[in-house]
Amino acid sequence: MKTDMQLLNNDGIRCDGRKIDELRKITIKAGILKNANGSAYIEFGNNKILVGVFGPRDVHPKHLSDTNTGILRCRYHMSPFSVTERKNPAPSRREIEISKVIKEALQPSVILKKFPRTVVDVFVEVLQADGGSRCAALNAASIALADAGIPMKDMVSACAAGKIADTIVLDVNNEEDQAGQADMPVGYMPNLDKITLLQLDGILTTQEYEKCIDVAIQGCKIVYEIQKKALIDKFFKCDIK
Amino acid sequence: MKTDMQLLNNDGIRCDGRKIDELRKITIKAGILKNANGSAYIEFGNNKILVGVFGPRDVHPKHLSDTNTGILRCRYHMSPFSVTERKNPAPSRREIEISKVIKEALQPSVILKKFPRTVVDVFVEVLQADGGSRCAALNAASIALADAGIPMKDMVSACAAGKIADTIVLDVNNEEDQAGQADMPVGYMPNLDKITLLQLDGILTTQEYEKCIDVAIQGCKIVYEIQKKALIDKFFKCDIK
Amino acid sequence: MKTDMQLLNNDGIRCDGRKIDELRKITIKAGILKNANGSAYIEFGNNKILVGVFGPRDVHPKHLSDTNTGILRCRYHMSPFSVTERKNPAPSRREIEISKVIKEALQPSVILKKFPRTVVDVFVEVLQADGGSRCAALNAASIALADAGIPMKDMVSACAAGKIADTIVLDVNNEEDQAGQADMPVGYMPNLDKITLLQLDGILTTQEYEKCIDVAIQGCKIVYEIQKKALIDKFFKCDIK
Amino acid sequence: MTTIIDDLKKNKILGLLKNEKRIDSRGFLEPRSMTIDIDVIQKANGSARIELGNTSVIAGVKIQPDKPFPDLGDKGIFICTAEILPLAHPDIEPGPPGEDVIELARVVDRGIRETSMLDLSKLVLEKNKSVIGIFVDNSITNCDGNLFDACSYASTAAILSSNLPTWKLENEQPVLVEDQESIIPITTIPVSVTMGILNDYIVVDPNADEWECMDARITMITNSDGNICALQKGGSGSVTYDQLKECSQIAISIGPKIRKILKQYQIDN
Amino acid sequence: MTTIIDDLKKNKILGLLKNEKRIDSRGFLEPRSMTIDIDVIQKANGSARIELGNTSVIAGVKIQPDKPFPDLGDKGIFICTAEILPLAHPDIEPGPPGEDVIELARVVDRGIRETSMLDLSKLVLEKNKSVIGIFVDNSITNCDGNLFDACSYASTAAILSSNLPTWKLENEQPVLVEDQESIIPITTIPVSVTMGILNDYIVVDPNADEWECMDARITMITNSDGNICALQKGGSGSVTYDQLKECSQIAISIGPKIRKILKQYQIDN
Amino acid sequence: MTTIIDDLKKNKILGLLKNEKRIDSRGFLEPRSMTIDIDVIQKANGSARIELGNTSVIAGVKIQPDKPFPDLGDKGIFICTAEILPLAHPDIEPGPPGEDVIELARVVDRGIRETSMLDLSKLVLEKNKSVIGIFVDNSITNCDGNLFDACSYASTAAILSSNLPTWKLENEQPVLVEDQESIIPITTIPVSVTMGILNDYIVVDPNADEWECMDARITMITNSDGNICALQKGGSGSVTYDQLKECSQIAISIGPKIRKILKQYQIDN
Repeated sequence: MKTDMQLLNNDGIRCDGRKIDELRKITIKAGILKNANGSAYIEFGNNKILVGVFGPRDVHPKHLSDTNTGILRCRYHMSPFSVTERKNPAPSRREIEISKVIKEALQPSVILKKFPRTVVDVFVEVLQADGGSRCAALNAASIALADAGIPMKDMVSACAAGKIADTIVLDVNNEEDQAGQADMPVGYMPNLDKITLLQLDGILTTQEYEKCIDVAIQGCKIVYEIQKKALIDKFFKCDIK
Repeated sequence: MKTDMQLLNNDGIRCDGRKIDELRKITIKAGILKNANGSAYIEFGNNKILVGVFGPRDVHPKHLSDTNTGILRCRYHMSPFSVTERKNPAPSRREIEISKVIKEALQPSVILKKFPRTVVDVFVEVLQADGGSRCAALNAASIALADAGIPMKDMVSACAAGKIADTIVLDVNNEEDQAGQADMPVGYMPNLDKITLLQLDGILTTQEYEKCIDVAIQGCKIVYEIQKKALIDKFFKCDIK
Repeated sequence: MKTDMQLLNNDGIRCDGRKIDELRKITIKAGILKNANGSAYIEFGNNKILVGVFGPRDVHPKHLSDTNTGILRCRYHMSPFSVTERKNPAPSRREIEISKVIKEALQPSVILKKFPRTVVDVFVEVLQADGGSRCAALNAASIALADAGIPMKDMVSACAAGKIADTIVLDVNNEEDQAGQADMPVGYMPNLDKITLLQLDGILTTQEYEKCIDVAIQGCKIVYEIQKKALIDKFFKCDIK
Repeated sequence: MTTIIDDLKKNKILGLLKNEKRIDSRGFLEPRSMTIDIDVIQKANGSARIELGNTSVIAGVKIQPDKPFPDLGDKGIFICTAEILPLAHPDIEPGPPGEDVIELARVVDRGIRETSMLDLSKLVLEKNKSVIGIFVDNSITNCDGNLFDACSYASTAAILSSNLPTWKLENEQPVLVEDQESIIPITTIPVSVTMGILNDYIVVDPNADEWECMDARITMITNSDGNICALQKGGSGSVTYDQLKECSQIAISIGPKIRKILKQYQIDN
Repeated sequence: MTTIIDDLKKNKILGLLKNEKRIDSRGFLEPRSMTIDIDVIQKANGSARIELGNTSVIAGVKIQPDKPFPDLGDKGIFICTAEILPLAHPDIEPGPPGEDVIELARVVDRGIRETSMLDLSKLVLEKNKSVIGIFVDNSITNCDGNLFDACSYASTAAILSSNLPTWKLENEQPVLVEDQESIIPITTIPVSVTMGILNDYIVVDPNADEWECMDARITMITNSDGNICALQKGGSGSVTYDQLKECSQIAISIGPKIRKILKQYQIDN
Repeated sequence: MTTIIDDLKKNKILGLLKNEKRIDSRGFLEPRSMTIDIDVIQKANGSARIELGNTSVIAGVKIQPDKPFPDLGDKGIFICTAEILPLAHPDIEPGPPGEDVIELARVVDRGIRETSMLDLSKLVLEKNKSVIGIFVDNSITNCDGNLFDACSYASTAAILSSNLPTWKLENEQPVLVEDQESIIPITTIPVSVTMGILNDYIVVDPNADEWECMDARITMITNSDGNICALQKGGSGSVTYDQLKECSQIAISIGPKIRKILKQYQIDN
């Protein structure tokens, strides 16, 4: 951790050349896995994440099933080579927590009442991790659910805001997360104007807190446009097949 | 381990000020857990142990159930902060053995024939451990079973005897266990005059062995009076609610 | 590992005194375990291996069972004292792979179609390991299956060939495996003339590869005679009981 | 899986909320009454037992020398765990922690870590080689909702009341110096406030009945300066921007009251 | 779960006992016949195969340098394990040891440890840093009741027949000195005697049939001086003071006979 | 468990083979088309994504200092793993690897190890104390049969395209020397060829449909000299001596074509 790194220069330019309200480069492709019911691949800055969705399908073990509704499960997992120091393949406590947070961020968007006793499984694989991997994963997961034809109320779009050099910025990268002052990932349903994921590490005043949410939501709206394009590209491709 | 510690002085007084046939201070409270069917809290010297009982209730997994009788299960577990060196929360081999020994010490006292296919679960949590924690746990567990209304033939009362400075003493504490010559925990049904738990670590002649059991049984009888008082206190409290 | 060890001297004699086409000493006894449906004990060089077979019997957990046929399971396990450095009792990845390889080497020889929903369990315990323990285990397992009365198309006989000092030799021992150039374990059904196990570690030309298989098969045929004798001894013993 | 009983209870709770009442008669922004006892575990360096309504937790602090984490050789170690004891509730089964408990422990851990409550840079015996580790373990002995705040308060009180032993290095091995205890370096006192959102009503410190039927949960941890330092949304529902603003105002207004209680247990400098 | 067959067998066993007979015709205080072979595993430092009736066990001793336990830096390490191999009985499933096997291993371990059979203080290479570890692993190859005594005798014979290699420290690393074997420091020979209590009858060395229907079990380990050094009651029944006195007399009377057999396998000083 | 659908598909595949056709129209000895991309994971020291038909794998290479294995103090460490991601196929459940995946990883590992592709003796920082470890992890992202060859090619391409960082020892600790990358010491390029045997027909690179109904499987790894270096028979069927001869001829004839493709990704000396 280089504490003398300049995270923001006098011209308001960040360590990776972005402006304070600028997202990293985002590419999303839908429907790229052959065996999954739905899938998506996202590159979000240096994050590279693959998501596969299966279901609605039978639940194993059966006692987990619900006679009133379908259930959602999520596994967020990092490949051993995805981070600087090789990661042990067994799931860490951090991965288990993020799996739960992503599941709960997707739940408000899906309609599983019509599929009692079934499960929809969302499998997230982080092939390369950068700052904001849970937001990137959530964006891809929401696309993969749509690609699988799961009934949805809205897309979930996600983006972090944070605080570096006493300034609120959009989309915190890895260096900014390490050396910065705060990181706040946000998951957002753009049509319903509802927040489904919210976490914060770092210190913010009330004003900064409100601004952070606001900035993140603006970012989510930009992400949403990219998500829509990915879905359109996918279905357009299907038509011309 | 201070091997030069004087465990017994010329006046027959032990390192913690007790006489050779004197118990440590014992406090038992029954019915202190809100969600358990029965419960008890014991302070036995520096041991602080909480026991909760659930059942008779359905067995999971089902293949463990018995169509002829209810079964008893026991988990003896130590909190990480209960001992001098922080304990790993995962159950150790020692904890698994003590769980079994306590279960088998309680079994002769309970009548589960009338509850086929069910289980009674006894959960012991050692919040602070001193010498004799299995005896202390057993005393609290027997109270918790009674508090849960499980049909019983007798109470199980428990106390250790041991050998220090070539003398048989009642209720071995932690220092005496470490530096002494023998430790013999005994579980006893006072009305049936039967022994349900017996272990020994250390070297005893036949005469010492017999004396040790005898001394321990006398201790169990004193403990029994304290157990009875705890149950009476509980039911008296219930009446005035 | 002594790299200066002479694996083959000028007279074609190997480090343990054998000729290049000579097997180590092999002793097999069938039917030596009281509680198993079938069993065998083999000493193959310094390998000492015990095999017990149970079944056909019900499968637990049930979802593993097949309504069309009986299934075969195999566990290859090494006792902690079986190797020079004490082995952790938990199954290693190597043991799991060998379990699978032995199972697949036995499968072509057994006829389980008539026992749908059942399992035949083959438990291999390596009490002392030397080079070629999987071949030795396979020989004993095949005898144990026969001893259990499992219907079989043929015996499986096993033996390794390998390359040391640029020479193809039969039945590689531990020193030759460590310091030699190649080791090829072969499992073989002698009456059907079919190979059921084949692995290779080490470098061989095509000609050496073919010769290796050929030499190993010759070894298997010798082993087969010893296996037959073990079975006959067993059944003869049974008759005179 | 929801049962008819659950549905009835949920309807009752929501009906009451519409009439500005809670099922246990509290005000919406009123935490349950709390009792704290410290030094309940003498073998720990610090300990606290909390009862928050009927939720009860015992936290114990163990302080012992350890190796530093790689790349963090200039910092002591802080680790916080939680276990819901199977005696705490009939639904809890013994075994390794599930995702709920892992989340719980990590949120409590972050509340302490992100507020910088502990000055870990003062817990170094020799840089990159030997540091002091502070382990806070929460044993939950009765579950009645809102384990987040209960564990956070228990952990915080246990830390505040801990003595810090002294070690010196001899031949690179840490050796305890007897009878030389000092004070843990504390920079701020975190306060966790957990709010349940039920049909757009916000209630503080939800009990078990409310917990089961709430749509979402916001846990917000503030420091002594009234700033927000950690936050976690939970539950399968969503929240609005306005609700989040309201939550922060609630957390900031409740913080000082709880902090005043917790501060009583701090060992004097 | 007990079946009708079990009940019938139990009734038969108990009926025989009333007539002073055992199901396999032994006397009440008569252990089954025993065969011992040592040095059956050449790769181990010592080994023994025991057949006690139809119960059979192979114990292997591995001796190798190790780090001492914390706070026990002036003692070598002794660890004893047991595994019931799945080939030993149709009911045994592969997998990590259950509570029965853990208890078994710990009772056998304590019998050797509490008698101070091994003088662990003589197994130190450098205090607090490097000691010799003695690992005794029991592989149970056939189950016919009373694994306690079988594993105890197997472990004891394996230890008595072991050679102790020599290590010297070079640059703080233990290095094996070839061809310098000595004798393990033995102070006494423990003898385990396990008794089953069935309807107030006490029988020595219960076989599997008796094991299944006995009320309680007493395992008592005595040392060469005839003193009692370790003891474990097992089973879901209870015992009386008088039965315990009788058990100790039985264990002390049988001890020397078994000890004499085991002593044959001790390497001469 | 085989279903009627499985039986119909099997009959179809076998019927086609009789007419010298494969279900996906390939020749018997024709591997599926392959695409390789390297450097897909920038945080890895080397990486490759392979698509072999519809089977796809990403392999990443991590190179970092480690302790050597005991008794192998003069060699670096090489470890190869594989995980079938649950997104790769509906039948895959998350959890620790089963016997199929363990076999897969070990066969891929042996293909690289036994060909001596990596000169591990050149990866030693200080004998017996500090060496360089090369970890190759395969994440399988889509399953369509023959994971063996796919993982082998992915691992090989990832290794060939890796840079080797430089470490120096300071106070016995390895310290990374920035911007001093060299080339991994490569001695040969292994090529894995997996053949399915169905009703005595041999087909190269079986796809998932063929994989499910084949009798046996032969994976053969050859080195740059055209020698056979590792081999594994799998599956519940048997093979003949003549088939094994044929398999070796096929593996040796296909080897150079695949090797030529893989060699393109090797960093120049």
